[in-house]
Amino acid sequence: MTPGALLYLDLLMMGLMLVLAVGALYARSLRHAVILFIVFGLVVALVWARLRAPDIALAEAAIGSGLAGALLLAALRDRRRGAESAPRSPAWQVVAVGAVVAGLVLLLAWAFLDLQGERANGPLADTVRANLDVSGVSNPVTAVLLNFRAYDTLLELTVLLAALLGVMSLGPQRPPMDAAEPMAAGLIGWLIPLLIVAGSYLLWVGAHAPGGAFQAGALLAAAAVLADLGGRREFRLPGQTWLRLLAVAGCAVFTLVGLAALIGSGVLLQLPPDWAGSLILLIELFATASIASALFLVYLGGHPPSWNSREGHPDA
Amino acid sequence: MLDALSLLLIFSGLAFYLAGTIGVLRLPDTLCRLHAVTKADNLGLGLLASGVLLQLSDPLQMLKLLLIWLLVLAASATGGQLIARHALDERPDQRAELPEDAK
Amino acid sequence: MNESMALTIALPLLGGLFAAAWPRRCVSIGIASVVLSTLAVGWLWFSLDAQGPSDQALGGWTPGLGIRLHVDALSILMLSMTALVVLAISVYASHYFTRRSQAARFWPLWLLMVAALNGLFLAGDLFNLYVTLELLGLSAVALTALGGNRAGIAAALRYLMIGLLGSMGYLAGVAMLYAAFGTLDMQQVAAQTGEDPVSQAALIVMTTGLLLKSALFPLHFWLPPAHSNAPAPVSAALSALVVKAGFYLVLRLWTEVFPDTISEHGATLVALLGAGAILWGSWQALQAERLKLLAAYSTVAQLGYLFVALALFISAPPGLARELLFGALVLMALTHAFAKSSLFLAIGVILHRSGHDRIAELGGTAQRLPATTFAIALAGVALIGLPPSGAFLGKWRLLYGAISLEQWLLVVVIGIGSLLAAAYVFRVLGHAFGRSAYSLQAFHSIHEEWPALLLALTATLLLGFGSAWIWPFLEHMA
Amino acid sequence: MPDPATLYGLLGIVLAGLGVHAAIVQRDSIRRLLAINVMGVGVFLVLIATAYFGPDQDPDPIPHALVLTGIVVAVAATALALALLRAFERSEDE
Amino acid sequence: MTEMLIIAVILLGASLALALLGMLRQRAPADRILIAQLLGSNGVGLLLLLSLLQQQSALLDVALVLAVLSVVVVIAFTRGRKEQHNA
Repeated sequence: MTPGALLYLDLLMMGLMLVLAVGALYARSLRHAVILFIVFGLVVALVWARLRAPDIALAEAAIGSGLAGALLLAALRDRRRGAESAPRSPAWQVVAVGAVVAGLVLLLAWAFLDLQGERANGPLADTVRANLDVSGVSNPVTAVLLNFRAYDTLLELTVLLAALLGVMSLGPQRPPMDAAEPMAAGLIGWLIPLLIVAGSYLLWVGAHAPGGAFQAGALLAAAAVLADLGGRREFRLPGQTWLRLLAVAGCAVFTLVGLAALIGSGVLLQLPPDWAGSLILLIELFATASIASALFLVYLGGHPPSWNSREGHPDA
Repeated sequence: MLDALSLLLIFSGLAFYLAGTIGVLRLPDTLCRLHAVTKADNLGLGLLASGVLLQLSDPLQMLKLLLIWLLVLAASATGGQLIARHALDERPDQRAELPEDAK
Repeated sequence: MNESMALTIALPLLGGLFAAAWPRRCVSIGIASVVLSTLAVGWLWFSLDAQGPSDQALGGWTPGLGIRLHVDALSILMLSMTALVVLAISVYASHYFTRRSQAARFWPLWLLMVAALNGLFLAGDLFNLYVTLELLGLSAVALTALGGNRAGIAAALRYLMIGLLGSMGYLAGVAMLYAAFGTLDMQQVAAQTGEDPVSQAALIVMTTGLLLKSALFPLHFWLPPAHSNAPAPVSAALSALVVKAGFYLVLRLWTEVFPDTISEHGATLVALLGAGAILWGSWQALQAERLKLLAAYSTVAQLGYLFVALALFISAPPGLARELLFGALVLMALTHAFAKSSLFLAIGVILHRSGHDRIAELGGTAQRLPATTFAIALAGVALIGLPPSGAFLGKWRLLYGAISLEQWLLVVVIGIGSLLAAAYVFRVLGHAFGRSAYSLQAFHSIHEEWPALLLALTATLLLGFGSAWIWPFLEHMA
Repeated sequence: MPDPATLYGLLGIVLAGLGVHAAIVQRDSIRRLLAINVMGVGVFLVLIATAYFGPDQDPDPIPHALVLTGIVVAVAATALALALLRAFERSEDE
Repeated sequence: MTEMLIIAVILLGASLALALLGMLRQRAPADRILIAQLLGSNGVGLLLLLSLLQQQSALLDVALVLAVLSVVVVIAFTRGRKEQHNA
């Protein structure tokens, strides 16, 4: 067989990515730029699949393209027509910055090519495989995320929470949309349960196959975003105070499990191998709920209208 | 034998995909292009998916494949309508060319 | 040992989570977790004293596969600095954010920011540093915008974009290093870096990203608006602690991860940029019409001193000058943290009591707010680098190093910078001691004025006289 | 025949460069945000390319986990930036 | 079999790229939205073939998610415009 022939597919995808990226960055109309960026994200998801990274392909399609796209489109809707757009920099700046950046790119490319001959052939990949059976799960990416490098993941959830707290402190959320026309509403009506089923499936399968808390959470958030797009924000959801508590709960359960391990073994986040599987499942359950509610609340873009609205600056 | 059948299905699917692409490139206005993409791609995916189905052994995966196809089918029908309406909102001049009941 | 290391991160983190979940009790939760994490830092200090620098492999996995925390003299000094400054600012903030809705927004983000700072000073893993950097950046940005005024939000937005650009640059370097060496652990990477192209390229992009985040001239343009428009307690933390995080990382990378990669030219460039920062920042501070802007530009200048010291330290041959420069660097960083947070808190008191911070209209402040004016004067002593402040010893050693390396240009710049600093500090004091048109009553408030005063006293007296004891500590640990 | 990992890695570097360029040159906040996100994809591509060892060898899972973390961090930062932008534009109306 | 699959993947990729580039020439926003729809169907096909080629059944899940998400994106696009008209 000739796996080398896939090179042509690679070249096609690479050309496509370049064209779409340039379009997303420099298109005249901001709206086109955003659309091209979302399409770029979908193509990137295909590239991740091609590079044998299905976990990331799932996350990219759901988060990088889907939710980020919904966020960007909502931001565009906020802008009044014609409110665009600060002028671009003068031509000499474009060229000068271009020259400096081109220098940096060449430097990195030179370094990257230089190491291709002696590229470390993933020494850690073997270590991961060797430790997989004591990690509590059999999907290596999940093992890295929730056991070997669990501390990173805990902080990552905290980053999401910090962003949520920031968003909620900035003002009231967008008003709900008008109800969708019947056809769109029908489509939304059966997509939501499908997203929920797909999300639960990815959470369940994540222990031994690509998937896991992040992808699952993103799909659940996408279901809530869809309900909002259909003009039904409160669609069978817990209240927003509860959602906020859920967003905190993911980090809290994670931290508490880590601290329990600290008390038990003297090392933060050291999961005993016999328990690791169930502890990871516990963490993932809460993390999924946490990610889903955080992403949805962040999409709404502020605190619920019931909260006290803006207050003055105490300095003033 | 199975391989040959599956390849046959996959390649006939490809033919429809390519036809859709040519339609996108050659057809004059948005509504026609929309039509070309949705119809040709749905058939293309259907054939291609049945080709892939023959290669699978796990019933769960077969079910998943079927689900994917149904999803794309239903979604592109409704999604196509949404986009068409959107296109009409953008360019009302195209509305005049439509038959009376589609307005 | 292990417990205290993990607790310094976990306690503020958990506090932040509880404060977010239970807004009604956020002030008491906040103060309690700040006190507890200060105690954890104290515990860590004692166990470090007993055992020397040490590591903890989180999750029990070997470093490389897992993530390593690392503590040594430098990190414990940074942690202690953070703990004390945070403690003082927290006391101040508990009376600054009086409305419940404001407090409920401040405390969770504030505690998450403290957790990020502590995590950053303890991290021994390159990618983990990226995550802590982002946590620090996002929570700092959200805090900057808390004031809710238009200028503050605009500054926060720019601050966020710059921060993201900087951390992406850093991450690009991490990706290159992983591609080449197959590990993210700092010690394991350090063992393999050299003069090869990958090390050099990674060093350049990581340093550029971090310099952007730590606002080294001419990449400082985002700092003055952000630091001067945030609420006072946030400004204090941004200037005293958050920009230090970027500097600390550059220091770690240059001295520990890339010791053989960094070249004379790179160090010279950074020294020149540092010199530019000293001159430009001090000059702009002298021109400023508002106190907060003055303090922010003064931060630009003070960061210049730190980078000059770092560059000299890198290019100095092993020996006395080198050791002196390292001490100078640490001492200046510590003194600036205390002095600048004190200055911002004091400005916050003035703003609160008189409704403005225009320097030209400060007349009568000394009569009305004697303790606050005294705090500004003490902080000013530290910023200029007069004895007995810690900065005096730091600057003296810096000058000694510059002279022994025959860097005459830098000697001149340090001199001019000090004169400019004296000019802007005395300009403020001159106005503050000026007369007011109407009669005033002296005002005292323990909670409002004392944190600034205590911080200023730490900067001038404690660090000045205590520094004799910091040197051997640094050497003993190194 | 060039190795796909090398090609995709180089593309990642180019994308990161394009992102940096647009982030500096463009003045509109949404465009800057797009630029930073494209830059992120470039860096992620370098990581995933290094994890790829050919069509029939398992890839290195560690960069995959790192990129997953990076994607979540990127979307969190994007959300915060857009909320700041909205608050800024709203303050214009007042 | 493998060779033929590779050829099929490349053909499908080429079709996808051509259609996308063709769409980019069009000015009307609706054409841009059509791109998302197109990526849904072509991308799913590509993923199915890749899952056979690379023996990765997980790519079926990716195909499912891509199919759903491309619909979500189409809805977000079209809903967005409506709002602007009303405003």
